[in-house]
Amino acid sequence: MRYHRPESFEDAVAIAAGSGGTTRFLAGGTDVLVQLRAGLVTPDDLIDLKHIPGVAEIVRTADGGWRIGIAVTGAQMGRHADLVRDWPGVVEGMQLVGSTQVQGRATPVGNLCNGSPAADSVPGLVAAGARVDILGPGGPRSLAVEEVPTGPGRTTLRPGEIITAITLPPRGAQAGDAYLRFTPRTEMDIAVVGVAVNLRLDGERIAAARIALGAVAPTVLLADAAAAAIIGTPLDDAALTALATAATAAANPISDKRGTADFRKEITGVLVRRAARIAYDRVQARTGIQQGEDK
Amino acid sequence: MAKDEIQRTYRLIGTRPDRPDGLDKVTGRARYGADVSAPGMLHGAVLRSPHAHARILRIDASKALALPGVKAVVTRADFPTGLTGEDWNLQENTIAGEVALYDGHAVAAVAATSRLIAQDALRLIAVDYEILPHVTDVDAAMRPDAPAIRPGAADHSVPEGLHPNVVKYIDFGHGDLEAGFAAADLVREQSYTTEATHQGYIEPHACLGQLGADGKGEMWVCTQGHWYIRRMAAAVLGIEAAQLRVTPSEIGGGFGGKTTIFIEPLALALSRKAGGRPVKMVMSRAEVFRATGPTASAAMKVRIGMKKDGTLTAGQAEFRMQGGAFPGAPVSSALYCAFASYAIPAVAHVGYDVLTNRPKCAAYRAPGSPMAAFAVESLIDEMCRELGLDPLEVRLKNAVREGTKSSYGPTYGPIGLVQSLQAAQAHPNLSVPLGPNQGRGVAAGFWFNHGGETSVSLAIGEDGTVTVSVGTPDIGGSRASIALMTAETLGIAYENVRVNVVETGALGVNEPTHGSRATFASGKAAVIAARHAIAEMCRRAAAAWGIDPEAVDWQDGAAVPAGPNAGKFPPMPIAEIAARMGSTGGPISGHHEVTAGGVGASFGVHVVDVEVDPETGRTTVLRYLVVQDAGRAIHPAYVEGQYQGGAAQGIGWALNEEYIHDAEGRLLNPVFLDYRVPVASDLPMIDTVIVEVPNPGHPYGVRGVGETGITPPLPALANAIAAATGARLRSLPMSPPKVLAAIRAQRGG
Amino acid sequence: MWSGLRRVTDGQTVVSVQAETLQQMLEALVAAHPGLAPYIRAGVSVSVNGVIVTDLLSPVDPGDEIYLMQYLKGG
Amino acid sequence: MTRIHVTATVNGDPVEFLADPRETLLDCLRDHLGLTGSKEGCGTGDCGACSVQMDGVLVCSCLVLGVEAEGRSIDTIEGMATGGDLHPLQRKFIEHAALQCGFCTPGILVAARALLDQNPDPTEQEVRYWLAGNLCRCTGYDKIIRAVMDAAAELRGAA
Repeated sequence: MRYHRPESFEDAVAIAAGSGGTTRFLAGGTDVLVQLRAGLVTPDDLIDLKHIPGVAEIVRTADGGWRIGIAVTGAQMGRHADLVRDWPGVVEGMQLVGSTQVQGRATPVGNLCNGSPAADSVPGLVAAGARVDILGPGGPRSLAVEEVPTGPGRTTLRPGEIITAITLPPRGAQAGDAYLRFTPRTEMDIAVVGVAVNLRLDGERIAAARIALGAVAPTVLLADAAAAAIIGTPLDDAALTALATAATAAANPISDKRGTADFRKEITGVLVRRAARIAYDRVQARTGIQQGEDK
Repeated sequence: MAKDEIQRTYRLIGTRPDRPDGLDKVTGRARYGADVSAPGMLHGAVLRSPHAHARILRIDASKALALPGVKAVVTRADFPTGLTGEDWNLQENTIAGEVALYDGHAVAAVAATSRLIAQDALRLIAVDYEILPHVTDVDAAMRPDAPAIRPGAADHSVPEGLHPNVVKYIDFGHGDLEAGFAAADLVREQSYTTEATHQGYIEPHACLGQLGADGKGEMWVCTQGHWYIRRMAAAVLGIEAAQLRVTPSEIGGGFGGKTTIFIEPLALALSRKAGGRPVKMVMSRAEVFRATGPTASAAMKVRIGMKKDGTLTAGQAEFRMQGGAFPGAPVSSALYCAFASYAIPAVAHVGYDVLTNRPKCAAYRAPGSPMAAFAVESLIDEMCRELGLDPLEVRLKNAVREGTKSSYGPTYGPIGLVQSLQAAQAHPNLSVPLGPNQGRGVAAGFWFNHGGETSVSLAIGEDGTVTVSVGTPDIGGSRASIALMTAETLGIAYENVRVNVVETGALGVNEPTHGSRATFASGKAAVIAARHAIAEMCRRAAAAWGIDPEAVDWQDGAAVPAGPNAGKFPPMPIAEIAARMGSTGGPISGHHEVTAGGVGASFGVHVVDVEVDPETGRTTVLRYLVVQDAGRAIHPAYVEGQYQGGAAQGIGWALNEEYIHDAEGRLLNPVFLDYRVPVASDLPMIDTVIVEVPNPGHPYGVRGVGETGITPPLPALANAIAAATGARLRSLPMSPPKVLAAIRAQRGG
Repeated sequence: MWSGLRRVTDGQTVVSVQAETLQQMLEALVAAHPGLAPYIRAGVSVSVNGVIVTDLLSPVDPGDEIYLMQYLKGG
Repeated sequence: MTRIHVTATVNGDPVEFLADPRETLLDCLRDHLGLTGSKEGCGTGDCGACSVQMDGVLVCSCLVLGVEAEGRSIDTIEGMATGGDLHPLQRKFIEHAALQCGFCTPGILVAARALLDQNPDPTEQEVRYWLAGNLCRCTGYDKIIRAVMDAAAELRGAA
């Protein structure tokens, strides 16, 4: 296995193109190294992207959104007060990936490219409408995050293509997001179910919503019907029930060593209600509007 | 030693000094199994069967041997034939013969100049397998259509007509069962199952082995018992035990799983074949889960008769347990423990040890007892609930005491179950109010403890400080407790005693640190060895004073005249005697070798409060109380540590830990990610109460405390979840999906 | 005597033999009921008046309650 | 398999070693630099026994390649005491009997120091969640948490 430390994305692409064997890109490495040790993959060329200028930066974009470098770790995101204020759901999803030690290395880009439907950072990014900038032999292009994974361990990235950054749209007013996952233990488990909810309110009513479900389909699932169920409502009990029904219907889980299909369907409904509540309350807290009755 | 001689207060015993090995462990200097290297060292790696059951047709290692850096490859052909009984089982488990018996069974091993080359070489060994039908579930393994794993392995105890996978059978009991059940107001029978779990020690097995053509060998290994390693490895390799010297490293946890051999004979065989170069072998975590010794899984049927007032009238238990592809499931110890806490006029026990295509089980902390407790303590709780009785009161009413005939036969000496139940009742946790979806569960637990073959030697240094050599590796602080007992007996400072765990060449035979015996047996032998040294020191003083040795006593670390008429001599402290010992006859030491008797059982009672999320089935442990009889706590902090550690393992076993196999019999979760041991954020602080009912069989009243702590958590949590949700779970682990399904079924949802 | 041994002791769970030490007692038991031999060979724990005795040469007194159990070690 | 020359700083000392690209930082610390205080319990980032700080960030050294350490500053358990003086955490672990077998202790001590570096007054839950990636099978965590909070109090007192 040859180890490379390119100083630019162009060099990285060139090395990958010229490899002739299997290649792996290295950001945090918390998935790649585990697969390396288990003998699941031994790349001929391992291309470490962490020495490319700017990859470790979190930058406010001109339109008020965010540009997150591919070597930005969960720990960094958690310490970035402005990013947390705008996108608490995106950050809390990333921070659930592994232990404190893993947080010191793991990156959302790596989490996305690993292609696991249970990746904790991906539902939040999908619900937020995040996009990724890509560079490859065919030049630069951009995709919505939900367009990247195609199934367990597989993505739409073409051979030699690299994700160069993740961009989050401007947060805008009266908006809030949240991520919840179910695991048997309080930490260190892979999500049995993950749910991200991103809301925009108009007063008490939900003006816009995006809901993404993790670990209940071959990829993270954008549940449009579930979102539609709560648009125009003040997220009252009827709306929450409709939300849960729609989300459970959208879920298409398998049974595996971490949970049965029935259990995942049922938990999807439970978590989507709770996550929606949290997102809704976060908007209220941000905009200072106190709800009359206890929700 | 008569009971009344056990003093109430001591100078050192019961205090909490720093443990002697603390500095090395907090600075990273302590050397564990994988921390040692040697000149010319090779690295070993093992090729393991990917199949649960397969005949090995052919092994071709030619490509591997051709890889630069590879120095040796061994297969079963490199091992002697003709072994029988457990020696044959050990050899067969160390490396497969004609048939690979479980996913992970060692088939070949390689030694190379680097770990990476050894790993690469494994991929170049070609093995032709003929896949055979397999079975992993205990009840499936007993059905007529089940594949026979080793026809003819059944021993003399197995009656006719049972499947060849049933290799051991036991039944025992006493009293009139029919009359007992007839006298009961309520008779209930239920079935319970527990899945196999792993000890989960964080240190993977590791050793550095060297064996020359002259048959002389050296081994550095993390183990609970280096004499067992010596005996077993010598038998498997066909060399003489005395020629193999085994040095124990610091051990990174064992809990019974490091009392036997796995990779050790492979390292020695590779070394011999590589011209005597030392070979280091370190298991990966996946190898630890697939190919070491998890405990058995159990299918249990229990029937109990109880009167309206809670009096138990009859108990019947049938345990079916699989301990992997070899005899050895802890069936008899489970059955002995089943009703051991209660005085029941009529009991009957039946047990089956069954073979499956799983790794050879090893001991895991009170082997068998947690499973038995899960079944019996759950059923008693169900019946208390049905009769509206207080579970602690019912246990108190039936609790065994001194003089009670035990369910497994012998009559109890002094024991502390009643005192433990009373201490639990009096604990503040019992009066904490419970909120919605919360419940409290109680359970009792028991373990016999063990004496075992023990050798200790003690030497007085020229400066009067004392060296104690023991053969029981120190996992939970036993060097500190043995130093405390030795210093107390000699009347000297704790800091003046150094306890060393020495290798097999330096001491007589010792059994491993198992059966909660280290502080009990090594401690008892150290005290007797100290007394021998004291007798010799008194003789030296008597000779110096020209009086009869009988007229000399030992007090506060010095020889003193026994009484006024013995003569007016100032005390002769140990330092003074030691300084002159060279010219008064020679070095002074004491030693004691014994198969330790006088073992005192340890009873415990746990109380746990949980909250169950009714929408997800997840159980959160709110409060956990351990009450257990230690006889006498030598170093209370490390007794508490055993209570807390046992409870934590029990909580993991009850809620989330299990071996999960796929349809092909392969282990699906051989990593800590999916083999879910409790993490720091899963647990509350664990409250402890040390009950002290002295064990007359030990000079300071010690009872082993290492194992009882793991037995009550399984039923206590089941009882707490039932109290919180009304749903009774009878199979472990009580993971969220199973708890949620039970809540739904119970509410007709 | 655990009840499972009934099969080899003509149905008795209590057997009386003449012996001064535990070792002699075990030998006498096997002499009286040869079917016991494999069990004894497999290793037994002998409890005398509730305490496991490991030295089979120790004497046996008429009043002793002696109980044979399968050999136990622990984890 | 050509090995790569790596220069780094470990516990304040400059070091050099040759690393195969497949070797982890943990392998290099233990096999090339003789620093065996960091332990391998799992090799997959699930147990924390290999915890070190790299440029001040708490990481699992089994999830970092040796070659990635080029130019970095690594702090391991062996650097926690200054000369003969133990760090308060090391002292409190002995005092509270917050270790039994001791195999997880180096990783937990390094992780706990990283916690106290950024949170001098953690609550019990904050300590428990920070240490969730450091598995211990012997103690049930109780005395470990108490020792960390006691050390934090001492450090605050001294501060």
